[in-house]
Amino acid sequence: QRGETVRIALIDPQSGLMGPVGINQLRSFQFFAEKFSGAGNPAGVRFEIEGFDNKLSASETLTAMQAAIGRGIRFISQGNSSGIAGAIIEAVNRHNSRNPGQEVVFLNHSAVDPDLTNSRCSFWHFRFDADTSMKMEALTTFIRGEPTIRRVFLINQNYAHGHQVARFAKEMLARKRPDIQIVGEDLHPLAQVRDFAPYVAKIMASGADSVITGNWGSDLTLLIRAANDAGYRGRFFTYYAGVTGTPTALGTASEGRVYQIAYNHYNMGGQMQTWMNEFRQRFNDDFYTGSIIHILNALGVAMQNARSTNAVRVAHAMSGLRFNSFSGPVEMRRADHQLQQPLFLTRWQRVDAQHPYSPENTGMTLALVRRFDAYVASTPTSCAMQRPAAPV
Amino acid sequence: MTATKYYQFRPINVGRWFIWSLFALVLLLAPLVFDSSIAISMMAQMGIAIIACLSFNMLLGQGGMLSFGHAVYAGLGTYVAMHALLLLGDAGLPVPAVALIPLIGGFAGLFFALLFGYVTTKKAGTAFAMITLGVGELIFIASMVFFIFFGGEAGVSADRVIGEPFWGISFGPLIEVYYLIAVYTFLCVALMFAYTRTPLGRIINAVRDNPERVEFIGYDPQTVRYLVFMIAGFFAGIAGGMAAVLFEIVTSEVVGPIRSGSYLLFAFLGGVTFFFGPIIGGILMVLAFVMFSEITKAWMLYLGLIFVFMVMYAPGGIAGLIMMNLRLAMFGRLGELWASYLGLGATALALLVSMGALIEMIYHLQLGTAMGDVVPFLGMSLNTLDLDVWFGAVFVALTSFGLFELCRRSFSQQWAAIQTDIEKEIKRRETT
Amino acid sequence: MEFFIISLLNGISFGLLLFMLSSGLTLIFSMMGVLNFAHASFYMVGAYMGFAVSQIVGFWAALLLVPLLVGLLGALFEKYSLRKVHKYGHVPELMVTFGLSYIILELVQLIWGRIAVEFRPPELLQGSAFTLLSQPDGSLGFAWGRAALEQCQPLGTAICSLFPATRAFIMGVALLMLVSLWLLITRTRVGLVIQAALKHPEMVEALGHNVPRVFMLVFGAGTGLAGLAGVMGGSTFVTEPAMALTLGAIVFVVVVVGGLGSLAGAFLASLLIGVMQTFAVAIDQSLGSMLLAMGVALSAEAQAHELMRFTLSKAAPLLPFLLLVLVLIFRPHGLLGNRDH
Amino acid sequence: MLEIDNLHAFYGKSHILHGVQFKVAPGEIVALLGRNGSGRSTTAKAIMGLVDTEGSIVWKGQRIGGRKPYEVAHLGIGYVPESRDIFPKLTVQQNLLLGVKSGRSKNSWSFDDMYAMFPRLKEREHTEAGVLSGGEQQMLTLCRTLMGDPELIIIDEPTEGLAPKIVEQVAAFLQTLKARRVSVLLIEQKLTIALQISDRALVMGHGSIVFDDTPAALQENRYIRREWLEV
Amino acid sequence: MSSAAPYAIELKGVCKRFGKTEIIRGVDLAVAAGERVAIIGPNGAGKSTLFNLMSGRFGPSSGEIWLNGQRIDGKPAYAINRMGLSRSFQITNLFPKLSVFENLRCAVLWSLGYRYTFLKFLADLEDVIERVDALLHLMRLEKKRDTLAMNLSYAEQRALEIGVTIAGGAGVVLLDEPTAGMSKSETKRFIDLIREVTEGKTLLTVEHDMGVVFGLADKIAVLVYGELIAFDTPEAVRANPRVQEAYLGSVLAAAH
Ligand SMILES: Nc1ncnc2c1ncn2[C@@H]1O[C@H](COP(=O)(O)OP(=O)(O)OP(=O)(O)O)[C@@H](O)[C@H]1O
Ligand SMILES: Nc1ncnc2c1ncn2[C@@H]1O[C@H](COP(=O)(O)OP(=O)(O)OP(=O)(O)O)[C@@H](O)[C@H]1O
Ligand SMILES: CC(C)C[C@H](N)C(=O)O
Ligand SMILES: [Mg+2]
Ligand SMILES: [Mg+2]
Repeated sequence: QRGETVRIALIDPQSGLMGPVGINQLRSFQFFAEKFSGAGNPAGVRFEIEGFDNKLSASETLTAMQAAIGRGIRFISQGNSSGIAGAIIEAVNRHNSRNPGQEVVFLNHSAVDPDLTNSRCSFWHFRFDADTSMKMEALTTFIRGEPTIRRVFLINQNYAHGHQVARFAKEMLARKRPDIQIVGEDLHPLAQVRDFAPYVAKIMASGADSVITGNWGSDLTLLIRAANDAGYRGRFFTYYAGVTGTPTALGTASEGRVYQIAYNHYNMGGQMQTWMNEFRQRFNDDFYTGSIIHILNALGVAMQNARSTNAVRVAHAMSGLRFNSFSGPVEMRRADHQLQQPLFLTRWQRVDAQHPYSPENTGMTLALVRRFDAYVASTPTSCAMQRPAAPV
Repeated sequence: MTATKYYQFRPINVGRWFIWSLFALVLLLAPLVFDSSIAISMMAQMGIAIIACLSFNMLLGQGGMLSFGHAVYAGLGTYVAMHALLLLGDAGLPVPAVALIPLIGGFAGLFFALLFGYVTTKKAGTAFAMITLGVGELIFIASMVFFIFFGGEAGVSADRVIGEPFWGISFGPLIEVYYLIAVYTFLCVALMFAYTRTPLGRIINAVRDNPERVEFIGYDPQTVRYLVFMIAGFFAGIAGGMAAVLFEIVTSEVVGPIRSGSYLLFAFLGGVTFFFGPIIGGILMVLAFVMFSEITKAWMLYLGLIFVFMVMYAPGGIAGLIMMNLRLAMFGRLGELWASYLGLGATALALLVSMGALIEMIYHLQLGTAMGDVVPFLGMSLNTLDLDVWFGAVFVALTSFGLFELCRRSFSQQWAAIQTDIEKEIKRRETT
Repeated sequence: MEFFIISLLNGISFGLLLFMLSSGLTLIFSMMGVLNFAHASFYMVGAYMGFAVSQIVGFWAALLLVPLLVGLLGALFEKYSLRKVHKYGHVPELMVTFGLSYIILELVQLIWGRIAVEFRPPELLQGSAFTLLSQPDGSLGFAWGRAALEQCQPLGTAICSLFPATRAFIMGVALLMLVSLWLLITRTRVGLVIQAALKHPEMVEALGHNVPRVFMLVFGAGTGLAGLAGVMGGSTFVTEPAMALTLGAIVFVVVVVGGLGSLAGAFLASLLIGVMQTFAVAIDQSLGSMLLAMGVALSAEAQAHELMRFTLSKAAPLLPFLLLVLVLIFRPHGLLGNRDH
Repeated sequence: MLEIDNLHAFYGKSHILHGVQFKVAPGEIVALLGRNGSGRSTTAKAIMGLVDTEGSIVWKGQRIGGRKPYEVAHLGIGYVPESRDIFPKLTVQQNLLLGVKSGRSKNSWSFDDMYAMFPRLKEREHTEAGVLSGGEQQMLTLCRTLMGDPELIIIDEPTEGLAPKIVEQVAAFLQTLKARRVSVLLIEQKLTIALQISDRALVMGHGSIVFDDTPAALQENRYIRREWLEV
Repeated sequence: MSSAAPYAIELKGVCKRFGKTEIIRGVDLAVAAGERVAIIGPNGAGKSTLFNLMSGRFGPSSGEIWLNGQRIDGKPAYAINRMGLSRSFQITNLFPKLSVFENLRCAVLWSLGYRYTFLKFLADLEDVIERVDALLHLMRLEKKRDTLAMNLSYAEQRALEIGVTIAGGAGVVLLDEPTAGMSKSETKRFIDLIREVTEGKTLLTVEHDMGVVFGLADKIAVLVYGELIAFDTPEAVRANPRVQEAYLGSVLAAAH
């Protein structure tokens, strides 16, 4: 396999309101494909990334996927929108059963709906992000120790991921902090809302002291901007405060009030820090989708183990694979193909010596509040995976 | 009297048989000529687009009803067909049942046209256009809000293979789906053509031209519009149902305003004044969306420009252009124009290529600088940092534009002269 | 209470933005009979140009310049394209504007990219116009600008709701526009000339009026208004390529609901739709909860059903179109329209 | 005042007028007669610049061929088309208002003059013109053109669809115009009135003028009448 | 209806108001089957309005309209047409983008029972084609069979207008100024044509051309300011001083 070229299709929005996120991820993929190619990975393969714009639409995604497969690409990556990820899983299952010998593998970099590795789990799907339940587990563990939080408002995007955030927030808060009152809950359309002022007015009227939201991209940017404009002073617990555009929207007005729960953060130090600085140098943008590094690491190790770049062999090799990545040793759990990894809770504040990385030149950063080890945030799975026979 | 009738009818019918057989033959043999999976998928999509555009034209071209929400009927047809496909799978029906899915889509389209058409067709003209726009947006937004039926942004997907192959057919392989669609396409086109030759198909023309007078010859224009609307909805639904089988997934854009707009745009490009115009439109639609968009990122810009120029200079669409030249040919005058056409073609090509190069380079600067400075264009490599390339492109564009304009002027004079002659000729024939 | 006021103001300011857009559309429609499908595209051009021009000469100069530029573009389009298809009738006219909307969208993306640009209002407008202080005892206070921090929670006792200055500015400009448009239409003969020319252009010319020039001016004025709305809307909300499409449909709703060609109708409908949509977001009533409140017994299973849990706030985006369909059924000429076009 | 020489006119490609030639003097009523389709209306349109022309049209010493209609109108020629072309959605009064040319201060005709002439219009002053009866519309068009204060008025079939009594009124009205030194080019079907009120009669046939003399001479000339006016 | 043979068309106290202005002020008129009636009156008297009321273009403000013994006021135009009343328009009102043949064919379809069908081919409807061919012949439009209506000359359009009106075989025919805009000689030809095609039908026409009126009508109704001031034979009407004063005028009327 040494010297072979492995082509990965990245199918994500590259236009529209969520375009900035997809474009950032495409650049991240290309950046790290360069870094990890050849000697950069144990298998010695060359990674090549092809971007497809799915306009955040499931059917466009499948059309793009067909095109990619038609061009001989066998590794598909996507992550923006769990709904679409679900559609890909089904399409991949279908394709692989109808076209033996042309199997493709789905590398999910960010779609975090827990169902994808539970009720809808598939052998061909690998998730490198931490799913919603894991993140909420960690987040609520933190909230348990914060007595000032009494009234919580849930605002989320009206689709798979948003539903899950709301669901797990209610479930886990009820379990860990039964005294907390959910004073309001809203689901708004995904990537459609341009004016969040009415929602913010509602949040303020509810008297909430904290907001939990799984929003990302423009849906978070505009929400926080509207909240700042309207003078909202409560805390935000988010999943994606670091994504393109959001740091600027947070600005100094949100200092100390915005939290992010994720599997990475701005000030990881070490090799990661040099990469991030270099990335910013090159693209004038911040690298935040750390799972891309996981993916390339995992592929390299798996291809070496399988001695092949064949998708089926690589899939088998990845299932249950333990490998090292930027946050230490991680494991692709065999039972459901959910990566087990540590999580980090960070808070928005001014940069200082320990927290030097400032996204979008805001002079602010996300500073580590607490690290959760993989086992703390790990959640059980109900996946009953159908495994094809391993090739000989 | 009877003798003339005989002679009038006979040759036309022969021609008609010939055309329809040719059409069937093309549908049958096309996948043998273009046999890549992309090509077959495109041809299947063309069948769908043709039916959708034709059904759209039942409203616009034949009925004078400008609909901004035609995708609703095709799209809801797709959704219902998709749910039906899911049910079929669950119910364990035999494979041939899949062949009926498009029909289910058709009935869904009919049903929704019956439902919404009742209010939309009360009015004609601008009010009609606006209600269809409203209903279209309503359904589009509803499709993003109601999850059970529309499946949210993930859409609804189903497996078209519902069981073991039946006579070797499982509808899994693309080619089998293509032939299913081809059969439907042929039947639907034939039916839609036949419809134009029926009393209702003619009265709707009268309603288009002068709804007021229609009332005074005994017809209720609202009823006429409503009936036609339902028939159009039915065919749109069939197109939608076929899409369900072909794509196995449906998301909300199929009922959205952009899709409705494309039907309008391409039906118009093809030409709404002739029956076959939208067929051309449907084929172009797929070419544009699938192939054009592969070739260039700027395809929407080209499309918009082509469209605007078509409306300005050839409002009859491509079908109109064809028929105009056919008329010339019938009077034996087409030959005179070849030099002009050649001049026009050559200068237009030069203009197109140079403009294309410019647009491509600008697009590249905008979108792809991270991927290097060189744009591949028609086998050339254009370096966006090289000023000479820019200068050359601009120069070629300007000169070819000037030459084109010269050619166009002489052409339009020539054209006008020929038309005058033909008018005279017709007058002469009429009087003799 | 302060929630009600703020929501009302939010609704009105959004409504007034809609009005800025629809007034231009109404102007063009009522005078030229052209349903300008590219109207919202000119709005978008206004926003992007505002973004570009304000980087050179500053926001305030851009606010003056951009409407002129956009109006000029509109006039040029009228002169070189729309005028040529006028003779084919209204459908082709609509079609060219439809085609134009594609071209504009692509050109904008060509120049400014496919993702949103950072078009922020100037310092002066970034603050807040006033603050509503709602005290725990239920009384309501008011302060211009931003209320002192110590009055507000968590330092003080009051919940402070700020009203952004951009929105207040939108309201002011829209009202100004309403008045000047109204003057233009009622105090000049241009309106008459154009309406007459719609029917019999040759006759109007034979009576001594230069019809093409008037058409061009009207189209320019209408698109200029869209450009102005673009600068304001783009800086207040988001400047991105989809802004035309999302607002475009609503603007048509406004114009039709108000009554095609009626300025007053457009004004009324804009406010109605703005306020309606804002309040719908605020209402958490669902079908299920309403039925329960009405004393209908629902099983737990039924209550969990999607339809029963469907809240009005989710229906918010549907409302304008529902309104459109209802109005067209029961009042085909719109709220204040009287003519059958 | 108006001199037309060797005028050719075209509708797109069809050649309608073939070298028309005639003159209209100040304060003169000239009747332009001819069969259906002989090209009389086209002559009127040619003068107004509403069709493509070749040849010379001279108005008060100025060549006006190829000018835009509104320019011709501003030079003082008024036109009442046979198709009436009232503006249906505007009121009677607004229709009249549109007849007034922009940038003119004094006007020899006022609204009241018009209403005095046709009281019926006064009654319908604020009605939408589109619902007027056929005859009322005819009156309106006439008045509308007069509001523009023309020195020459070209009237195409003014009596069509009018009740006999009103026809008399129109005839009388045209004579008042003459009294005010307004020239009239009257295109008519009804020989009786045309010959009664006009100073000169032109007969048109197949796109050219075949007769140009006094009405009395026309009455005499049986050949012309048989060949070019009757069927 | 007590009488054995009801009137072809009968108006009882019909009034029509537009806003505040009353245009038709209580018209009573009864036309027996087979009669030819001309309606004359000054411009704006309400003649066309009367036709509009009878044909269902709008409903009367008060009063009743009966057609062959059935009440029709308030019914939509198409319903009245199906009951056997057909009208032409003062301003030509055709299907401009259809050929002469198609114009007539559309007008024939309903009366031959083909209604909204889309399950039969037009080309197979022998009876329709036969009838249309007969009409073409009747209207002297055979040569223009396949010409689009919008490309016809004015006189031909007027002829087609009448052809479309009578195509459905309605027993009551209303013609609104059928000869307006025609030269004298053409008018003559046209009167003969009308006479021919409405043979045996009830005919109401509105006319200003006294030649036509006296040449065509059995009876003349005079409408002035929305009121019927006379309804009698041509001679009686001509002699009626009120009519002369209100409508005919002096010299010119005599000339006709
Ligand atoms: N818009 C047009 N396009 C083409 N031909 C036309 C047009 N208008 C008129 N014509 C033709 O031009 C010729 C002269 O028409 P014109 O209207 O000048 O006649 P006219 O003497 O006024 O007759 P009428 O009594 O019918 O008004 C006719 O043969 C007519 O068919
Ligand atoms: N829809 C309407 N609204 C208001 N007034 C109307 C309407 N229709 C007709 N009228 C008025 O009714 C009067 C009678 O009109 P009508 O057309 O019946 O006259 P007419 O007798 O046919 O005259 P003419 O011989 O001039 O055609 C006119 O004064 C007209 O203005
Ligand atoms: C990229 C991410 C923000 C995507 C999101 N977490 C989802 O699952 O839909
Ligand atoms: Mg004429
Ligand atoms: Mg009348």
